[in-house]
Amino acid sequence: MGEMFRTAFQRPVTKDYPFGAPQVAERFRGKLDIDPVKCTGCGVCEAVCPATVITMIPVGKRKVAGREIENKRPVFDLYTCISCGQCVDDCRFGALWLTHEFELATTDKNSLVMNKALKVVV
Amino acid sequence: MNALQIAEILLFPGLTFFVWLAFVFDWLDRKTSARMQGRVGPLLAGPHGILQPVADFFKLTSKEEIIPEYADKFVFLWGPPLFFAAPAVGTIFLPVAGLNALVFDPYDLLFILFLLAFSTLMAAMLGYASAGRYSTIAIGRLVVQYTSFEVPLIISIITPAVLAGSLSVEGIVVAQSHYWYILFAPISFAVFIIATLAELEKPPFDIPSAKTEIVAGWMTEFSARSLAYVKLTKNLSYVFLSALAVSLFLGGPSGPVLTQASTLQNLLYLIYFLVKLFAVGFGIFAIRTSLARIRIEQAASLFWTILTPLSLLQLGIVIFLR
Amino acid sequence: MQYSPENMVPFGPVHPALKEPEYFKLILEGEKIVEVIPRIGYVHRGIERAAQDRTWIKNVYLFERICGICSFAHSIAYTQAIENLLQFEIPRRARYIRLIIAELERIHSHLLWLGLVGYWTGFDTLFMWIWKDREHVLDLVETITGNRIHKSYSTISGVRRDLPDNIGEPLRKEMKYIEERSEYYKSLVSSEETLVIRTRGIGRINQDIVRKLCPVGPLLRCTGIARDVRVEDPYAAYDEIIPDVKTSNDGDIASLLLLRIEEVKESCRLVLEAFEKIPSGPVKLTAPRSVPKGEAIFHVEAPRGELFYFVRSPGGTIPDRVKIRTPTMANLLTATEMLKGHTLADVPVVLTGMDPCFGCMDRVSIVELDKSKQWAIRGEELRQFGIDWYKQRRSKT
Amino acid sequence: MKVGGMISKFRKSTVITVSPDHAKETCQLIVTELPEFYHLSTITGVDDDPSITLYYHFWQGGDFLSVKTGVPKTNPVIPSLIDVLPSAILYEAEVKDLLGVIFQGNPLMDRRLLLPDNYPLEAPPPLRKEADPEKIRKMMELE
Repeated sequence: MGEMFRTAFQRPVTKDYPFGAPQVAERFRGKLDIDPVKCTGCGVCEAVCPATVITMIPVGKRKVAGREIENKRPVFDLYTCISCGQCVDDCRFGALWLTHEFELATTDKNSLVMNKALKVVV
Repeated sequence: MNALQIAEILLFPGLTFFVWLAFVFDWLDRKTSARMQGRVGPLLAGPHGILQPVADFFKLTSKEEIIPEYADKFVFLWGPPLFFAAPAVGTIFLPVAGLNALVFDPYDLLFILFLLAFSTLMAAMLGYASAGRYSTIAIGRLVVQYTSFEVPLIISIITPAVLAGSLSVEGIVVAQSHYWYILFAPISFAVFIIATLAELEKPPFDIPSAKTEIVAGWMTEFSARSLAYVKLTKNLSYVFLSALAVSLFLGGPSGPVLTQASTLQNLLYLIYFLVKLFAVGFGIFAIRTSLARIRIEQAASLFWTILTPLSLLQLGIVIFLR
Repeated sequence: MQYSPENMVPFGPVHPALKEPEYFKLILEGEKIVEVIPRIGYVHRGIERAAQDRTWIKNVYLFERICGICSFAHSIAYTQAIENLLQFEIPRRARYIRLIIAELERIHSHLLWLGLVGYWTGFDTLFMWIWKDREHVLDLVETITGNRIHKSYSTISGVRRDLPDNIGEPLRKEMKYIEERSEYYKSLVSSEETLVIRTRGIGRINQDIVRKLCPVGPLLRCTGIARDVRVEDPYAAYDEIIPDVKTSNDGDIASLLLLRIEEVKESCRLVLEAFEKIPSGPVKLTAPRSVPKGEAIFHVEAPRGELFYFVRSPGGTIPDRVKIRTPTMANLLTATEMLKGHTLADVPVVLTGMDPCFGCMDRVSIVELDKSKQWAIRGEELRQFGIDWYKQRRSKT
Repeated sequence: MKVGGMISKFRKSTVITVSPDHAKETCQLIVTELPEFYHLSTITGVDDDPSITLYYHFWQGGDFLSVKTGVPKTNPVIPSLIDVLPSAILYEAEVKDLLGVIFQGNPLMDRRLLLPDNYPLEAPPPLRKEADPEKIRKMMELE
């Protein structure tokens, strides 16, 4: 009973999130982001992603040692992304990271498709 | 019955005043129990969420009413307004603004007892009419609980009547003008409060509407309009019973009166009445948030083995004292 | 009591008292429960079949999503089973970090359960308070692993990231706070009269039921058998930081309550001790993509009991078979045993007694044992049956 | 071991490979003969094409004891362990549903288990190698 009155006069713990700022931890894993310049199109992230979010899209041709090689860049369908960060760990060039943004509700699905990487090369 | 009396019954100290009080009580109940649990409670409808119960009521009445196939149509439709009538009629006998109630009748205490029994009967009728499996089980529990708490309730109501020597609420209030009956009969005040908890199905006695076992108990099948009425009636009987406790044990609106002017006097009486009412209300909120729900046979044994002899003992003392 | 549709009360599958869909057919005699037939399988997602077309790394994220409450237990059980196959020795610091996060998860899971018991006995205030305190642990876990529930923190060769360096001070503060609160709840649970009469002597089980039905975790320990995977088959860093196993011996819900609060306090001590003794060094090695041929068994003490993993690898990057047996699966038969003889009001309380996590268990389930199929009973039939059932009983006695 | 069977030991778990008809006997020996309290963790079924291998895992203290038997895929039948270990009813029911092994004496054998009610009867049990999810999904749509 005593405890009840003590809690009654303390500040309630409910966070006023929709009105106040969202309190998120520093290491929070939110929406994926890519730096198109650093990305070399190696395709490791596509192989390792558990939710098959990433698909490599051919972007143009590149001459390496006389042979024509397809140049590929990743496209992320963040609709199915589970923010696990495995691609971030396995990307040798540090082109991927997870932001703190988590408000991903949208009315159309393809607004979540991120093809930033394609734009740079073409 | 001139226009003023009708206006008094319908408007100020009568129906609308108590319905408004019912909404305020519901808001207070939700707000304080939320604060005690570290939550914030209703916040958005109106300043500090005070209009939340009103918003709930009107939202419910606008929803579509679903009547179960096996339900007894007539009782299901006309039950809730009747159920609402029980505490609404009871409020007329309680003196609120001024020492005399709206309707004076030497034996109105007996009528109030009938009203209490009537509201539980109506609850049983409604639950049984909705013919759901959960409501039939809930009715069994409701009747067991009612029969167990009714005897101590009646005894604890009779003690102030014996003290005041009259069977009318107004008579009791007048007799308490210089010392309240709670000093003489504290046990029956406690028994009365516990019995009101059981009548209103508040924890620890919310067994008939135990949401974790039998969904919403006898209220499971109610939807829009009837659910709104049933909820309002529960809040109204909450106010009615605490007002009854105030008039029987805490001397109703009586209190030190400074001036002779009757309107100012009535205002003062009103303020005393409201202060005591909210005090009793807070007491019940505190008890409600701090106890778990006990099982039906434990509730029955609690009432029969502990509360009934206690209130009989109290009645004996009062008769001896008198 | 021959099963007949008249006196059968359905409890579930979607019922406000149960957080996950499960369905118990209760055969009642009046209000007393005579027979319980669980029928579950409503959240079965075929995870074992799905695991067979994903690589080893992808499975880590699949298995931690089996259960929302004990997700880290699943991931360390799986990763350690593979490390067994790889004959890998992961760095000591990683094993300490795994212990810390596992114990934090045990605290959060037990607090969740304690709050639920309060909720199911109608004691909402206890539910609100306990879940308020649980937030402290969840925030702590979020600062360390980045996510409150799906920690995705352990991988095949250790832990993905090191502890944040300024974690020491908040960790000690929160652990002390949780210890204080569990001390308060211990006194509250044994003194609060209305709670005691709802939990003491309910759902009593004894040693021979346990030996027959093999439950695991707190349900086993509350009958006096001190059996804990962390002590008997130490994994992670439990060989250096020994938890002492709590038991009580009267096997009812009240003893389960106290047992779990003791375990919360024990976990707080373990976390602090592990944090003091944590060695420095790397937290992760580079793991090969493919696992050599072989099979491995690994079990872990999840908050609800022994979580069992059997992994068989054909020697490639895709597993051949992963068998998961979750603690709720083992406890379910004991729970139905506990239910017998109690009234309908006790059903939710006893059901929470075993702390069911149907998300976990529902990869497999049992079906109802009775024979007759569909039933449609109306309120009156049930009432009518009850009346003449009592009349006939009264005439007999 | 009195029962003819090959014992192989690796790391902390010993595996006793036995023929199907000795399986029940071995489990009975483990539970009754050996002094410590052996706890049946679970029964695992694996589909290795010609036959379905079953493992009965027993846990005691630090190590594991698994009884391994193979059941021919053509008629996968094996006596049930219910009378020795009542808790086996759960695990046998699971293996029956996912792999189609029939355990004689287990009351759950004739009931549809964890698979959804509209899982086609003629479709092979899901964990079998020949069960291809696309085909089954098409079958389910037809029903």
